[in-house]
Amino acid sequence: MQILILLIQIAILVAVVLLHVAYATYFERKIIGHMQVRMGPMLVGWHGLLQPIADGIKSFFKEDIIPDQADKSLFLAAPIICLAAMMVSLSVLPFAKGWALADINVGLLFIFAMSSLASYGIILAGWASNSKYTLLGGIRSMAQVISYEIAIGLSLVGVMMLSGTLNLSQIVEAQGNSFFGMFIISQPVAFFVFFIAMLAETNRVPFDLPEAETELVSGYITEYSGMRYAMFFMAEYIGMFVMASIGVVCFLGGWYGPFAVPLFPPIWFILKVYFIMFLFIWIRATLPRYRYDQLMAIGWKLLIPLSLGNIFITGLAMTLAQ
Amino acid sequence: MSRKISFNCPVQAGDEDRYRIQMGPQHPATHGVLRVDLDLDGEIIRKCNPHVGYLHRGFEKLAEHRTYVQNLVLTDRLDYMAAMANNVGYCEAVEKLLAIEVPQRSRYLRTMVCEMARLASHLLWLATHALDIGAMTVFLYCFREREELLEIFAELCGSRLTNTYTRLGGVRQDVTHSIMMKLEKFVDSFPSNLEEYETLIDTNRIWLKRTIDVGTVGADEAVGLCLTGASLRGSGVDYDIRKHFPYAAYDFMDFEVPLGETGDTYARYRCRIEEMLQSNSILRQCIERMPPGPIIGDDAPDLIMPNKPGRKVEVDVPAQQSLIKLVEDRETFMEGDVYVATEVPKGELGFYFVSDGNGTPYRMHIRSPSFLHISALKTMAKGSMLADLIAIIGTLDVVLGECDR
Amino acid sequence: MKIQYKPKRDLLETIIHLEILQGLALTLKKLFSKPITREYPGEMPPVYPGFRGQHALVRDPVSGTSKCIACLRCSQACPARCIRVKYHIDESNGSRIVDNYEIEALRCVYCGYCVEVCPVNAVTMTDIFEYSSTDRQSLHFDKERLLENWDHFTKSDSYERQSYVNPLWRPRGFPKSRLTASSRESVPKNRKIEKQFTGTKLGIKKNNKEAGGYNNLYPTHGEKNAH
Amino acid sequence: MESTGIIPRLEVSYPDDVLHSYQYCGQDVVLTRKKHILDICSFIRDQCAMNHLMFLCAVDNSRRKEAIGKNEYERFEVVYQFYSMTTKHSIRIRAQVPDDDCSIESITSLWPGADCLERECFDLMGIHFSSHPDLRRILMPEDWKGHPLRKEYPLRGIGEWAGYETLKEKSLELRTFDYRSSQKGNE
Repeated sequence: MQILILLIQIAILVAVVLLHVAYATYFERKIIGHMQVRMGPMLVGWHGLLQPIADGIKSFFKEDIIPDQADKSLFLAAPIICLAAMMVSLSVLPFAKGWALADINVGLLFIFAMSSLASYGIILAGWASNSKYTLLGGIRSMAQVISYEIAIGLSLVGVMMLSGTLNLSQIVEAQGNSFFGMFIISQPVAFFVFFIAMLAETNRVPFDLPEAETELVSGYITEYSGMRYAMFFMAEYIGMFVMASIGVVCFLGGWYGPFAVPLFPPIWFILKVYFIMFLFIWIRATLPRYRYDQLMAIGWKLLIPLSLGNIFITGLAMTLAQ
Repeated sequence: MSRKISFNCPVQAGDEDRYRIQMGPQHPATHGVLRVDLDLDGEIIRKCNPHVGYLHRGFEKLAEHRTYVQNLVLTDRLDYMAAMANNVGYCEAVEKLLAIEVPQRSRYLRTMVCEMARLASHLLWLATHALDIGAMTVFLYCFREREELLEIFAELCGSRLTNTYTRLGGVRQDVTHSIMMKLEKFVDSFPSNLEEYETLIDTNRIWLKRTIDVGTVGADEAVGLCLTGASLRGSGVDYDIRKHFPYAAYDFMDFEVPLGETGDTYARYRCRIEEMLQSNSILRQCIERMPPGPIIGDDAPDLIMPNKPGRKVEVDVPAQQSLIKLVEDRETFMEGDVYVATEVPKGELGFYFVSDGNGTPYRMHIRSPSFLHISALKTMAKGSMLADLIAIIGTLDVVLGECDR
Repeated sequence: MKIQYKPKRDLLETIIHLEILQGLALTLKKLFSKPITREYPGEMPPVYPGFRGQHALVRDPVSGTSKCIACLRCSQACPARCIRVKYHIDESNGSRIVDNYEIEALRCVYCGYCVEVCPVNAVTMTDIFEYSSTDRQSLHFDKERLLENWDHFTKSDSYERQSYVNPLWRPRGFPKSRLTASSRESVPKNRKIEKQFTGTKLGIKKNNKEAGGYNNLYPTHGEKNAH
Repeated sequence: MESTGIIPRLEVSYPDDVLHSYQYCGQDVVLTRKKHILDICSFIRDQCAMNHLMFLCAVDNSRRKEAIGKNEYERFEVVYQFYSMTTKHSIRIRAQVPDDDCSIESITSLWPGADCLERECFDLMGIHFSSHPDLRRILMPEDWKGHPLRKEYPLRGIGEWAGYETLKEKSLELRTFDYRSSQKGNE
């Protein structure tokens, strides 16, 4: 019985998240469109509201082209690895008090592990397509993920020190109900580092080098089409969602808000997540793209020292406070 | 991965660890059908070999078989971003060869459309350059402005891109008040719109990092590479044909030539932005000083150009019978050769004509700036990174239609 | 003139990412501005008089067929050589009778020379620009097809029946002496004619708000001589 | 562009090479032999401060009335236009290249930018530039036959490009994947 309930919960979560992905693309297109004084999708449905569904149907029925020279099994597996890893990391997110599928003690570590696993999908996609641009995109992605994984991990060490746990729900509880309890107040540098590394981790502008369409055509997804392309797309948006959720959980006080909403407790959580996702889109509409070596330089020369310094100062402050 | 893959770039001995990429001819950042063969060491370009010719339409050969007026439409298709400027360049050259007088009003009109074309072209350059570097929003903001200019073109001559506006001896249509009102509105609002783009990219740290010290050419090197236009002026060489060989009404215009210093991508970017402001002020002067008078000279040749009798003209069979009747004998053509250069948005567009007294040019050579700029790519891209190559192609502002002719 | 660089950022501005915040502010401001999109199939772009669109052969209201006299000026002036006129000579009076008039729209460069040189205003370019096709044959216009184009064009709103003047027959400001014979006469007498724009009359901001528009775009040479 | 005084200096320095000089439309033109063209160009660049190579092209004189019957004209000529950005003078050199020895020295050592211009001349007119580092076809396909800008080359070409047939075969072969033809197959 418990398993059945869990399965239903999983099904609901997956359905909701997939719907979220569909409409996240819609909102991204609309918001970027209006920021660029155009309209975005307008034709399918009222103001293009059914556009994501149309896109989904289209990519589902599109021909799945496999390049002749590609490594078939890996080529087919790569998007699935990518999507599965991202989906799994959803399970530990606490949407509200007790609203987590698996409230495990190493939640934060689990998410990092999964997001690194997702980058395997990207690397394999780049390699298995057997195309020059995809390989370059895969290599870029690998280097980027490795260097920014360190930065993102180090930036959260301060949070772990303050809350004393890796369990996501307990991190939220440690911040408490008040505005000043949020770790963004006590850890601004860590949040800054986390935010930038988050952009890089999810391959968003200005760090979208693996799929820079003007240099590498589309990077690792150049050879993909149809549903497999859509899977990468979904993985990217779920990745954005997961990263934004970690940001909310670790820095913005999770599901706590100015007042509690009785029937639907995750409302604050979702609002905060969408605020961060709006930031993602907003930044995409504004900034140019970094170069590969500059990206590396920022990761290693700026973010990692900053987060190390932040850990040091946090530790010092905690020792002094005791 | 057991199957052997054959790439059509043979690998030389000692170069086995180089990564070879054929960038283009279908690539989003090569602005058309440029192909660049790259030897990469990691992401650093060791050898860069541009290939052109995918858009070669043989204009020089075609021009030898068509009359001077008919060749005018070919120039629309050279630099299709600024067809007006090409039309003016062609007409200035032919008028010098055939000694045709141009009335003052049409000189002003030519200056006006030239500068509008410059603005349209530079806006497109800024748009694509920014898009190449990743700033997508600038792209669409620039198109907003460019659209206004193209609408004015459409109202002025009935076509947005391939204008065929000038005529030997003048221009084709006069402006109206409504066109000038639109233009004035554009001129008034343009500097503030330009500031918007600058807010987005001009001091942006990412933009600076991507452009400063990228694709640097020194002044002497740039002259040696035959760069012209803003690509040359970014290196600090004061060479603008509008000042050196004034044509149309540039004599009467009051403008300055912006010069860079460093010769990198950022300097060229700044040069073009300043040029846009100068163009804007030229447009304002044109509006204010537009003289009255006829728009086409009295000795301008007719559309059906005179051919000397007895010369066979390649026309279709039914047309041939009546040809002799329509052909008038006119002794305006002289034998000789002339080279006239004009400053189009991309650089120096020159037409070299050899005339042997016929109604058609004996030889027409088009000195297109993009062609020379692409050959400079080889030198400029060496040692930079793959992403820089995109920025360099963008900053050279090449149009393949002009390059391949 | 040396180019002007913007001043360098100081340390504080670097730390708070001032220029990036400015850019973000601009895009946020634009988020609430009115889009400039023209939703094309629903909303047509403006087509100005003199637009060089699809060709048409003018249907003569008297004879019901083309006015073409097969002088072949158009096929000579055509830079793309896409016009073919087939005709035979009527033995009785020596006049030419047009058998077929073909324009290959795929080769055409839309320069409008054929319209300009036509001495009887027989061929014209219409405002219609939506005529793409999936096969070549349907863009190879013959005489019947061109006459149909004319019928289609005259049904559209932009057409003025009284004179069917396409301004390319009579380019604005073109000297009268250089126009072909029938183009000189094709503008009706009651048409308002706009004064030539000159910069010395700097009244364009206030006085001519209502000027412009379709009716008064064609100054004639005679009008211009009044200056 | 007034007279620059360069022509007399050229005539003094290279008396054997300068054939003829004239002015047309205010532009100075010098006809030279091709033998010492590199020296002449470096003289113009270094001694006369003409640093800008405006253009370089080749002309086929075979049907030119002016050229026929005058022995100072050869079949081809390579035209150089130089300009001095400092003194604002320009000069045009027309180096005569005979039909039987269709080659001339390259000036890429003086102007690296002349590289692609010379390649273009080679491609379209068939003039061989000796000591050019990388003389290949540039605008036409590598395996193209003939030089299109020569006067005897017909406007419509002398046949299809060599790779056309294989390309056509390939496209016909790939047509089976076409949406429409697969529809037709189903009917």
